[in-house]
Amino acid sequence: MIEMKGVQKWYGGYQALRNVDLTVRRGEKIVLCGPSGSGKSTLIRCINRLEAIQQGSIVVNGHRLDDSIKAIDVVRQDVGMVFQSFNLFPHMTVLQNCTLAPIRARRIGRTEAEATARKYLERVRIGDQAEKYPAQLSGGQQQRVAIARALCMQPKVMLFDEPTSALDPEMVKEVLDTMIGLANDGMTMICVTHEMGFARQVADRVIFMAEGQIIEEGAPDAFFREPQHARTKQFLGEILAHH
Amino acid sequence: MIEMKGVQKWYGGYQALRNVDLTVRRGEKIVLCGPSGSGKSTLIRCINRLEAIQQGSIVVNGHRLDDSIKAIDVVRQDVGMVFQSFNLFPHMTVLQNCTLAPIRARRIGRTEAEATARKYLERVRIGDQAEKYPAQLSGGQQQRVAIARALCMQPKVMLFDEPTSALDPEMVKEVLDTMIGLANDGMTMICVTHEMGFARQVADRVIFMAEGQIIEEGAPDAFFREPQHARTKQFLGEILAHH
Amino acid sequence: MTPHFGLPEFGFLLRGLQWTVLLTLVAFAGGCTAGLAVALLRTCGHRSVEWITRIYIGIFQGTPLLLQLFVVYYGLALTGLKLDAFAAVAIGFTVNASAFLGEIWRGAIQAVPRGQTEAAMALGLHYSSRMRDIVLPQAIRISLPATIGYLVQLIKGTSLAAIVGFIELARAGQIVSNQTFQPLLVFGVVGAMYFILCWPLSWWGSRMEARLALANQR
Amino acid sequence: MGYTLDFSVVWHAMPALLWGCVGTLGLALAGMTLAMMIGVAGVAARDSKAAWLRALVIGFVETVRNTPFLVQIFFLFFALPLIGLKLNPTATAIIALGVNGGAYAIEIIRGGVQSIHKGQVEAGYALGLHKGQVFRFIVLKPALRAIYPSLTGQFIMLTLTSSICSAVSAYELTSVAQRIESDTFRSFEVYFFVTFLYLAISWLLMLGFAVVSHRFFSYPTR
Amino acid sequence: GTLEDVKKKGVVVIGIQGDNPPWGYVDSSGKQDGIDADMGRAFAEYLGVKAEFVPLAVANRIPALTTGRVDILFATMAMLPERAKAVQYSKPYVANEITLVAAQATPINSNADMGKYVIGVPRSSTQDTQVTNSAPAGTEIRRFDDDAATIQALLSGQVQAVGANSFYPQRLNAAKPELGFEPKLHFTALYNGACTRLGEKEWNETANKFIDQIKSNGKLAGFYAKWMKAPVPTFPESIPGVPFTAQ
Ligand SMILES: Nc1ncnc2c1ncn2[C@@H]1O[C@H](COP(=O)(O)OP(=O)(O)OP(=O)(O)O)[C@@H](O)[C@H]1O
Ligand SMILES: Nc1ncnc2c1ncn2[C@@H]1O[C@H](COP(=O)(O)OP(=O)(O)OP(=O)(O)O)[C@@H](O)[C@H]1O
Ligand SMILES: [Mg+2]
Ligand SMILES: [Mg+2]
Repeated sequence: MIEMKGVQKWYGGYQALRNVDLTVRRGEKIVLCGPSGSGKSTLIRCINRLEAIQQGSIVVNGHRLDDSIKAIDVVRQDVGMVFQSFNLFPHMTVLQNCTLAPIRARRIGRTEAEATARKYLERVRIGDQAEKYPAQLSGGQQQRVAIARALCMQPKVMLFDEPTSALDPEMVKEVLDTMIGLANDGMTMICVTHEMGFARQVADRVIFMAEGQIIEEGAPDAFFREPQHARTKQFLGEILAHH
Repeated sequence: MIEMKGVQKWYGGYQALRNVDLTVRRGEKIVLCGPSGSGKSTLIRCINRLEAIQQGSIVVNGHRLDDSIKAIDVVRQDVGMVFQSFNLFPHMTVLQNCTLAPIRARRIGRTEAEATARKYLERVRIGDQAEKYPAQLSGGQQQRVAIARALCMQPKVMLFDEPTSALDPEMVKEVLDTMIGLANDGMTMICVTHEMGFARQVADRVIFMAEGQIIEEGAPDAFFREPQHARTKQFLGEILAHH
Repeated sequence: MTPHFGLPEFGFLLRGLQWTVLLTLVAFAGGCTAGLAVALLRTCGHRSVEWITRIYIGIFQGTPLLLQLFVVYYGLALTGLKLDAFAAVAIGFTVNASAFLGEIWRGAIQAVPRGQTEAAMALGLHYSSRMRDIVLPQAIRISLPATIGYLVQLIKGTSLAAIVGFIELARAGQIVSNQTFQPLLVFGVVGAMYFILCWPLSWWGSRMEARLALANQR
Repeated sequence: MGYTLDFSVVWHAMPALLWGCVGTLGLALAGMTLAMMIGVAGVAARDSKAAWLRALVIGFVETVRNTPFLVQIFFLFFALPLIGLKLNPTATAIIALGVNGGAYAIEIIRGGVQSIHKGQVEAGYALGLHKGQVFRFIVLKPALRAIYPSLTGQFIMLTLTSSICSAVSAYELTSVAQRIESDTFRSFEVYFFVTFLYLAISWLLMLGFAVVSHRFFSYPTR
Repeated sequence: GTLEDVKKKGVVVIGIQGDNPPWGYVDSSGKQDGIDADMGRAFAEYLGVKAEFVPLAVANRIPALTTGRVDILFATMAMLPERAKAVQYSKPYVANEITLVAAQATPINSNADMGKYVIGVPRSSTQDTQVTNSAPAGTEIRRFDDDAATIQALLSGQVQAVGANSFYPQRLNAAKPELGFEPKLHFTALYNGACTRLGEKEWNETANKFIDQIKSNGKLAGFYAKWMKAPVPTFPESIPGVPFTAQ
């Protein structure tokens, strides 16, 4: 489904990804964690080409990502993304947020697009808010709209970049539940998060990054029980310390 | 040390504090928790008169807070405050941040003020950053500077308003450790926080607020083990659910 | 020989006012169109294009409108392109306005959070759709107060069209003042007319600004 | 048409034109200084407790912002003598520029003060500082930094606006240019070159502003 | 364009002053009027075309002609040698006297006295040239955009005397009769001619023929009576440095 090989990424003189190899099978759920600045966001942003890479190759669903507009297009339609700060379009209603891309990028008719949108809004249990504007929703509701919006493009993979870290504690649960539902339906997912409960519950693999490299990976149970690397141990110690 | 009696506070037509009574003894450590909008910030902001109250009385260290500039002055010099969003002064170095108030409000000489500042910066383990500007520090470092800045006025009470909630997970610990150190040194503290580990470790009392009222209070062990009120139970359930 | 300031003179000022309004409309329409192009070029991502646009803006913001009109009026005539005064002034104002509006809108486009563009890209939207559906609607909202502020400047700036022979409001005022020898009265009336034209716009602009500021606080 | 460009007239008139630049710069700098004073005083008055003072400032700002500079300077030049205040053209020009720029400065500076996060002010109070100290040590510098681009932009506009002061016979670049033009009838050449001189002046000023900004307002931000 | 273009289009574009009564000004109804306007209309009639007036500021008259924005100037253009290098004058059609005007109470008896006062003139006008040449060095001369501002400056006391043409006293006294404005110094008698572009013979010849015609058929006398309240003076046969005909 996704294959990254020898990926190197620089921001100016700063190397953000160092020789990253990663293969994700169809239906697999990956949780990505690691300290701030370790390159987690950078990694998943490379997958749908929000960032260009300098070396290595990325193949998504059989399409090799290069500089051609066409390849980028195909990949972006296959890959849905949910950001930490939601990034809903504030000047559009929830429904318009969800139908814009299907209409403009997939060239689907409005009626069909709206039907699909309503289906996914129901799915994230927010169907009754379709006519509201993002600013009228709580953080948790906004993030669920963002998930529905990505789903409306019927992607084959979903990327999540700390989808709950901008939320008030009380709202985290509703978003995580939505994501768990999605995982149970068999969606391929890569998820940057520090919600270790979520990782335990749905992840097939947990991957730990530090300084632009993948340091360690494993099934959640093993990963949390007996991390191999000193860096991983230290990180898990800090994350779990005061909970 | 602090005595609030029958405190009522309105924002326009909205009542933010309803008949709040609270006594804090010298050296006591109080943790204040409760849902968003319950009036926690309002309560501690009344203590150093960032907000005026409409009814009731507040006595801090023997000084009754009224509208007189003098009373406000005395109380503000006795009470240090640390905000959620740090509020460091961006155009001053760390050292200047820490010496401004001692020099201008306490009229202490620069040399002495700097010596004190360096002492407290060491104390929060950030002595080597004295010449940097706030923007050059990480969130956790900034918050520790904010703590040092408050300490430089040698206050008798410290107020904390969610000091860790704007921080990345990894930085929470360094700030909490600083606060634990302070608590162990015997500082009187009132702390709004949802870090329950911290509450367990240092609080003498945990106070739960909802809708502008103090609903329940108790020693941390008892409070977490068997909360009395339904509202408290629900709140603790949500807070602790996914940890 | 020396009429007093009466109805006919007032009517004359009103006709000047008409020219002022007309010139403003033409300049604003032209400036908006060209300004949008300038703003898009200024943010297009190609270093060289951005620099050229930046210099263009720098030149027209860095010289007096009065002299720009002179140069357009006389300069274009020298190249054999002999426009009538109206066309020359329209071009002069358009070019000037495009620089100012272009700069205002560049700022607004860049003020739209980067995440908006990224979200649009992640959804597979192309440049034209990203601009039209996502960035510009928000940028226009952000820039509205400044745009209105510039419109007021433009209304006042049209008084400079007098130098190429237009009898717009300010010039009409001078003429009437010269005939009636009541400069204070005449300029008072002229000032009041400008004020009546500009003030509602200014008011609208600052209200919009206050609202946006409020929205940003949240 | 047989019109050939001849820039030699510009060359011969160079000394006069450069003196004109000096005149323009002088008017502009004096006008900016006055504008800045009016701006700061106006901001204080704008938020004063006296309602009449607030209304006065608002009325002043709105009047100036919504009428053309030409009308303002005519008014000053021909009206002030009526109340016995007969200022020479240079003084009139400086006052007109200062009053005009001051009205804009009031709004800009006010915006800057308001842009300071409330938490900054509260942190100041919480540390026991007084209102004046909070303004002086905490608000002022970041506020000036925040508005620096718009304030200097406004000052550049002010410099360009000074070209209109030739209408009351003030000595500045445009009036010099008009004299030369009327002696030589080489309108295009003269105006083209003078436009270039203005460009040089405003770019020079921008450079100066950048240096000042670097000197006084360069603390790191995120 | 050429004379032929003009006839084909049926419109002659005439540069004129817009705010300088009674020479050329726009009246309150927006109509161009004054002696220059009457001249312009008569000229258009002579060509058999319509007249289109372009009101010009003093300083813009010559550029407007040389850059081809207007076909001909009837714009209070005094016939001066230095200007004759830039434009082609016709024969004179109106006389004008340049004086220094001040209030009765202001004692100015000689050129040297000008040094004691602030003198206003319209920038780039004949008055400007005359005052600048006659006043002692160091005299403070203030230059305004046009006659209107110059007259206003004298009335409001910003200057104590102005370089004037024949009509200033009349207009000044209408505004403030109590001050009794009067000519103090006489600089020169000037003649105004129509202006066309240098080297365009056809235009110049046509203008001259037209002026000859209105002089002989009494039309000019009519204009003089209407605007100047005076008979037509005798015009000189030649003015040094100002050729009336194109070479
Ligand atoms: N646009 C950019 N230009 C320059 N450097 C960048 C850019 N984006 C990210 N970086 C740097 O690349 C490194 C990796 O950033 P990235 O955002 O991928 O980290 P992360 O693991 O997602 O951290 P966080 O948990 O804080 O989101 C960081 O050091 C960051 O400063
Ligand atoms: N300046 C103000 N004007 C009007 N209402 C206010 C103001 N400040 C706070 N409030 C209201 O008072 C109530 C209590 O606010 P407060 O900030 O004390 O809550 P809190 O318990 O600190 O919540 P949080 O956990 O979100 O910080 C809220 O409903 C809030 O909307
Ligand atoms: Mg990240
Ligand atoms: Mg709070």
